[in-house]
Amino acid sequence: MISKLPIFGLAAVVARIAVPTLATAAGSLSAAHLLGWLGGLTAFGMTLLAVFQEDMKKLLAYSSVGQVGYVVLAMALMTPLGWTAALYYAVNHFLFKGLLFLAVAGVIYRTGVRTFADVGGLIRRMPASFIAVLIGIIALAGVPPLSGFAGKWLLYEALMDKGWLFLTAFMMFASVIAFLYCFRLIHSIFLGQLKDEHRQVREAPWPLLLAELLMIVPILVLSVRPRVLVEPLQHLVTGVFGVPGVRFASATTMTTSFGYFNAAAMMAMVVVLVVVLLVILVTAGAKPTKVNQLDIVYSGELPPSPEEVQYAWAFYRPYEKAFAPLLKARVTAFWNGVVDVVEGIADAGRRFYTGNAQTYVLYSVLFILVLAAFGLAR
Amino acid sequence: MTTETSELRRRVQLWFGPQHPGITGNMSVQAWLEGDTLTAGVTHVGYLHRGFEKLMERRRFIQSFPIVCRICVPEPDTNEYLLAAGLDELSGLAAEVPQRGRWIRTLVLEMSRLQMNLMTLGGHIGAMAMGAAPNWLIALRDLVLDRFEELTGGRIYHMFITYGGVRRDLPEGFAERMEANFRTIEEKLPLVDNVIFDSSVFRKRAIGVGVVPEEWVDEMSLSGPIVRAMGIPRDVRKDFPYEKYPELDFEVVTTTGSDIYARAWIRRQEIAQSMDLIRQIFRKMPEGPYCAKLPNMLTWTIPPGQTYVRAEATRGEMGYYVVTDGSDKIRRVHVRAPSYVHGVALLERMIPGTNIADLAPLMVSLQVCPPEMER
Amino acid sequence: MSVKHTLAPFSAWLQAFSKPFTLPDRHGYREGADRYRGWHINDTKTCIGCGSCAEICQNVAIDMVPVDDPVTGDSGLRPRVDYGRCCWCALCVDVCPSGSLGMSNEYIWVEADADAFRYIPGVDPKPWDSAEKGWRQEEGFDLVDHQRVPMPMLDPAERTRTWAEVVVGYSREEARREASRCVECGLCVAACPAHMHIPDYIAAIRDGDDIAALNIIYDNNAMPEMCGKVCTRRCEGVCSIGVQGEPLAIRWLKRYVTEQFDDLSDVVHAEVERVGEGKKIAIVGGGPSGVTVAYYLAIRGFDVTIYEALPQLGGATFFGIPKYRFPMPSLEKQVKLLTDSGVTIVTNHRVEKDEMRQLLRDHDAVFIGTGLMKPYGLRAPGEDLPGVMYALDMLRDHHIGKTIDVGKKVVVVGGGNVAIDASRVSLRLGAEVTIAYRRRKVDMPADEEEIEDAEAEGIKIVTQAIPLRVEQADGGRLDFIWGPAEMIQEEEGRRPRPKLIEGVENHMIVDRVIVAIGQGAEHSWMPEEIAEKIADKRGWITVDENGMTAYDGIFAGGDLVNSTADAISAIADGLRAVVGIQKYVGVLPASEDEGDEPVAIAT
Amino acid sequence: MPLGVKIAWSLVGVLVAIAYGLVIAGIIRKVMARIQGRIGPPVWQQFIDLGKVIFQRTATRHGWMFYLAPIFRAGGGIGLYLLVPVVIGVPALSNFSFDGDLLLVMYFIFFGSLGMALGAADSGHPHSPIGISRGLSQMTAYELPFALAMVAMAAEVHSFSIHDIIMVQQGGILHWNILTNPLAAIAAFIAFLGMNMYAPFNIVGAPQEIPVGPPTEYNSVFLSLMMSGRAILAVAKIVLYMDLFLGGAHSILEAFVKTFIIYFWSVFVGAVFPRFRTEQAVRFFLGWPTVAGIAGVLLVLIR
Repeated sequence: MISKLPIFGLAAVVARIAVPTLATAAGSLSAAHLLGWLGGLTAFGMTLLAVFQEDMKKLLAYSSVGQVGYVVLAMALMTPLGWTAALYYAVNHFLFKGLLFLAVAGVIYRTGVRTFADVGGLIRRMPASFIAVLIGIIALAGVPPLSGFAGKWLLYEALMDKGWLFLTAFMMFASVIAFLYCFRLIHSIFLGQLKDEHRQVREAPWPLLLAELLMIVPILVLSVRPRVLVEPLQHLVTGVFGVPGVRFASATTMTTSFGYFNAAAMMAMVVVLVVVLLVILVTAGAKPTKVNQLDIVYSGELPPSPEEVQYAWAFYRPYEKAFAPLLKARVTAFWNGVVDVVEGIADAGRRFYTGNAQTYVLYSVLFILVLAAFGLAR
Repeated sequence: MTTETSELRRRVQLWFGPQHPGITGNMSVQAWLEGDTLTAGVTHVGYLHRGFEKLMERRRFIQSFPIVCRICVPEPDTNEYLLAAGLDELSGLAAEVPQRGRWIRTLVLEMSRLQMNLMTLGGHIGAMAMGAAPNWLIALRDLVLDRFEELTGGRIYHMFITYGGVRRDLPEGFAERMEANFRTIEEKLPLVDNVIFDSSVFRKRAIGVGVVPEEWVDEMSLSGPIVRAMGIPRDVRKDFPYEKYPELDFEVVTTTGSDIYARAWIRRQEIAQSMDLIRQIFRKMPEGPYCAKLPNMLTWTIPPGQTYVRAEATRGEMGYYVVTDGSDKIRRVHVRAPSYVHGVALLERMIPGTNIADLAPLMVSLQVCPPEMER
Repeated sequence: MSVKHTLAPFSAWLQAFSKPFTLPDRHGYREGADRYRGWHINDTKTCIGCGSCAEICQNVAIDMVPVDDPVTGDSGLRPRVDYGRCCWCALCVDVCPSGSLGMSNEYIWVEADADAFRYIPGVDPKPWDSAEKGWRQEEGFDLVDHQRVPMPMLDPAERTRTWAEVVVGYSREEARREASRCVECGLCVAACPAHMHIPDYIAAIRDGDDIAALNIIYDNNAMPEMCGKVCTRRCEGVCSIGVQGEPLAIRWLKRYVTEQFDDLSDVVHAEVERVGEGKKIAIVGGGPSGVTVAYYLAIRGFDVTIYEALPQLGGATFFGIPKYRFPMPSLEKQVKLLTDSGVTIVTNHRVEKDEMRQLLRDHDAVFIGTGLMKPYGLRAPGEDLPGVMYALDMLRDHHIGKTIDVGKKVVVVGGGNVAIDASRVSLRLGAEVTIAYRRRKVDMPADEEEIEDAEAEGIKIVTQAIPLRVEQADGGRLDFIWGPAEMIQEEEGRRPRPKLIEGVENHMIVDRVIVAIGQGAEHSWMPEEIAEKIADKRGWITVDENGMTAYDGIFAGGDLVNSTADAISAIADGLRAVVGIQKYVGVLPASEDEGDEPVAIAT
Repeated sequence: MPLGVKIAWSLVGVLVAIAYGLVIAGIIRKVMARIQGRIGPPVWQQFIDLGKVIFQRTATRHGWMFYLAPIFRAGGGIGLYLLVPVVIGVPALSNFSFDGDLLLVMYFIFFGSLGMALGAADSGHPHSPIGISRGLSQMTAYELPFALAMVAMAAEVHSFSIHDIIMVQQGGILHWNILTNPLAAIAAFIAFLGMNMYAPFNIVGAPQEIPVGPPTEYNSVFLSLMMSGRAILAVAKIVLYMDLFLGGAHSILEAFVKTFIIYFWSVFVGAVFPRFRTEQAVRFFLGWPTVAGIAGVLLVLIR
């Protein structure tokens, strides 16, 4: 949660300082484009790295960095639609990533492990956490009908609107890669085989669940009516650019110069379909018998233990192999360069990042104060 | 909080077989998967163990022939021939086997090699989910099976070669019908070449995959196409000629690479070779009786003795060690089956590091015939 | 990834425009190949139920089961195939001695009931019963040996000059080779009147154990050497190998075994309980049945006495069979075993009426085996003429040493073994012999081999010749007049009857006419009260299942009782009487259920 | 058009689409059989199979998530179909396409896949996650050329609306996107091979390796729903391609012909190649199909 604060900081900084300078500079391709590609590459690279993590917290961490990449990219667009997208994305990301961190924290708290291969099948013991993570990853992946899609939609419309075609396709690619780790997150923790030592694990503590609920409710509200958030953001953006990025064709349909999207209709369709099909499934045909979790079609042999039939380690090894040239050989030099720069910056930054959350809050407060001072000064 | 993940949890245990479309018969491979790579594999046999060798000790000589063909279902004739050759040698009947009988035996052996190679060649690409070529090759194999049906009365279990010769003479017009089949096969084979050896996907999947190192050849007593794919011209038909092979004109097919592609290539060449040999056989076969005068099957006894006979199956060197004790039953038979070496020892050694997707093509290219392993 | 390797595979689509390899549903069943090994078929008419198919089946898929309408002369069993076990190897077809079993080229059969897949081919009707194609036996591949080991014989030219035995006999190696042809079906056991354990002794011969073989033979035959030489061998008639090839030389094998030992007493060791100690049995007539009863009762401890009218035991086998077939030493060897077993033999002693009554009083039981001694007449004018003689009389006289003059030319009327024997004896006495027989050669009751031998020795056979009359001719010779006959099939299933073609007369000038038409019983020695009770008008004696006549304590057997008039039937009668007598005197339980094998004599 | 009528029409459309999908699959089975030298099953074999699985007497299930796979699979397919206009100018067959643009359609494809993955993974069978790992890997890979092609399309018309993309292609075959921007079309149609999961990109279900991938544990009525879902998903995808590249359809017949040709394309390739390994498939899509897509976008930029 705290990690999202800088985004607002960035937004504020860019709004106050950069826009006037960058936007006015004619042919400001260089700076904005550079920032855009930097954001895009961050989104892609970090997402890819998240896919190969064996540790759930690391996965979420990489994911977060990747998501920030989108926001940075959207910011760099310097258009009203782009800024709407960036801010919507930031808020939305705050919600689902917070939800995911809370839920995963609950799992780690109860099981004491945070490697994917060490858990599994927890849906039977922690269904509430599972639903939280499920909602979280659907939102994160941007799959309709949850709120994440609106963010992606806004981003792509903004990118196209700006004419950054390659970045659009590249971001589509990157966001699909996100599915990989999303699935892994939910599968390796909650689905598949429950380990023997976790048979007695209890549901996450209720304060945690309550906090998750506090995140879930806004996500669901946003899913049905993204307007709730988009409209205030429009005001903000209009404040900066003078024109709104998104218009509302009806109460629920958002339109841009490129496309349209009716979130409520979307949600209604999905809900109706799922309900109807569930009814069909339950009523038609023979009544299914529930079988033991280890009672699987196993080539005619007996599954030895939950451990040995849970596919969790090195989940995307073929994908890793496919990207091996990218991850290692060819662009090592480039990435080394990037790493050097980033590390340089990070080293500088590390003096401030003490690792103490309260310090960060202090920084934030200070930052806002400075910002306010800046604003007052104008 | 544990940070180390145990070996047990890193890997997944998968069973290929006994009920698995990727297994080449009634066996299973218990494999451990990490990511997409198999780290270890153990073969399990015994799913069709009928104790062929033991069964033979309880049967009269002639009664063993319906049994041995089951030792390798797709290629039964090598087994029939080897048992017949062993008994011929021990009983002294070998001198009485008529020339035509020997030619027909050679014909049957070569037809059997032909049809087995047709099937296995299709298996190479079938294990990679290309449906057309295996279907064609199975259809072409069926043409050979049609001839087998005509000659022996059965398509799969021929039970045709016995001691003393063979059970029937060639039917009228057999060679012509075989030639017509060969023309069909030769007409279709270029198509097969196109989709197998000229297929970019097959080349990507097969070249450099499943390489058997040359050092293993003598260490593990490998034989057959596996060895010939390394460039070693090892072939029982040439090295220890039997029946009418010395009178036939052929060269041992070899290539280099020792990978799945090379072994498929060897089989493709041996298909052509078999057809050539069968044509030669038809040209050279004399008229005459096809079977020696057989003793009464119920009372025949063979004097004590032991012998080792061998023949080239499509999988490699196949051998029978036959012992008789003067009674009307075999004392002991030991079957030296190439699949045992290739399908158990070699396969287990090759599994670590193999991609899960390559296991089925690898097994096909090693040509594992499970009943041979458990006789 | 070159362009070629990307595009070349698309040529596969060419196949889509060619004819498919598979056949459409509507094509129906694809016919199996001409030699296809499909469902079994069986010609139950030629099948003899030998069970060789069941024997060779390595899956034990074939059972021999009884069927409702067995043909006489076979086992009454037919193979039932269980397709749950069958592996379609067709070895059963290849081995089938009768060649009746085959496989159709039908291979598809759908049935919900699994039990339907166990059926009796040929008996349970199936659609493919009449299939033309399928796996059949083929010449050139035989799993059984159809060729008999040839029996060395004297040269025909040499035979006629001597009384030496025509058949030389097998050597040990030959016998073993011949014995190894046996498929051990056991049809012969059923066919043999005495139910000898034929496959067992053949197996013993094959294994080289002649002593065991002899002992098995002595289980139920007290005159094996005689049988080994002159038996009518019904066993060989039913021998399964004989259907398509030459039957196993069962008789010669038996002969081989008995010939190996000079003194049977050293070898034959019947291990039976001597239950009959103290019981006295009298036997009237020393023929095969009498000898059988005597031997098997003697080894059980009975006190047995044989009364024989002729100077030697053996009955018809002694006086009726020429010495070139059954030499005296062979007979003597068997008689010696009898003596060694403790039988009292009284020869040259004809039992008369009073003595018979006395015998009945003195003994626990009396066995009558006097045989048929009265020859049938020619039943044609001129049969009283001098020079017309009866074969039986002639043979007997010849054997007991009387000189017989048969002249230069002889006609023998009849077609049985006696006729052949008389012919061959006449031939050896220096005559030119013709046989006149009413029916065709195939109808002749004599052994085929005998006929062949006779013909080889130069005897002429005139068939379909009905004697009309015999007239006196010049020079003391006789004119044998006969008419040709045509064969008329009067009733389906019976053998055709000869019908005289009127108006044609053939003449044959001969020195002697030997009549060998048959013989009947003669009971003049028997007390009337017994004869009336046990014999019918024609002299036949009827016995019950124990061999006992209507007169309490009198058992009978041999030609008197059965109509087959051969030695082995007489032996079988004797064996039956052995059991019957033991039951009668109370040393065996009378119930039938006790012995499931009534002829289990020695074992 | 009142909402009720629209829903009724959509329902009819869905049923027809499922039937059409099954018929296409049946025809393809027949065609595949012919290329393999077989006569093949009858065209209606898919209906027989569907009926068979529905009426299977025994059915087993695992956890409650297990139910979701067929539902998401079928829901994803139906939803996708509902978002794509089938015939131009016929509101009844435009379904709900005015409620979302191409982006929504694109993301809705994932809805079914991801949902099915989640449900299948609950079965606890190792083949499911392995297959899903393969499937998702491949999905990301073909997404890149596909995205490039779509971006090119949208940039051309300056709209993500499928209707706009169709309308710009009216007026003859030369206006079809497949001819106006062949490079993007190549990228998209190669991506289609991956999307349709025929060889050489059928690594998900690979019977020789992980029979039969994600749906290993599914049976009976679950499987029937999955089969229907797969059928309608295929139809929806080819309708989308028709709209994007072949100028949409003016009549139902035209729609049938065009969609069948598009579907047949994947079979045309699929019948003659074996299967790639996962990493090979991923690398393949990131190779020259991507280059073609980039070129397609460049083409738009240049114009």
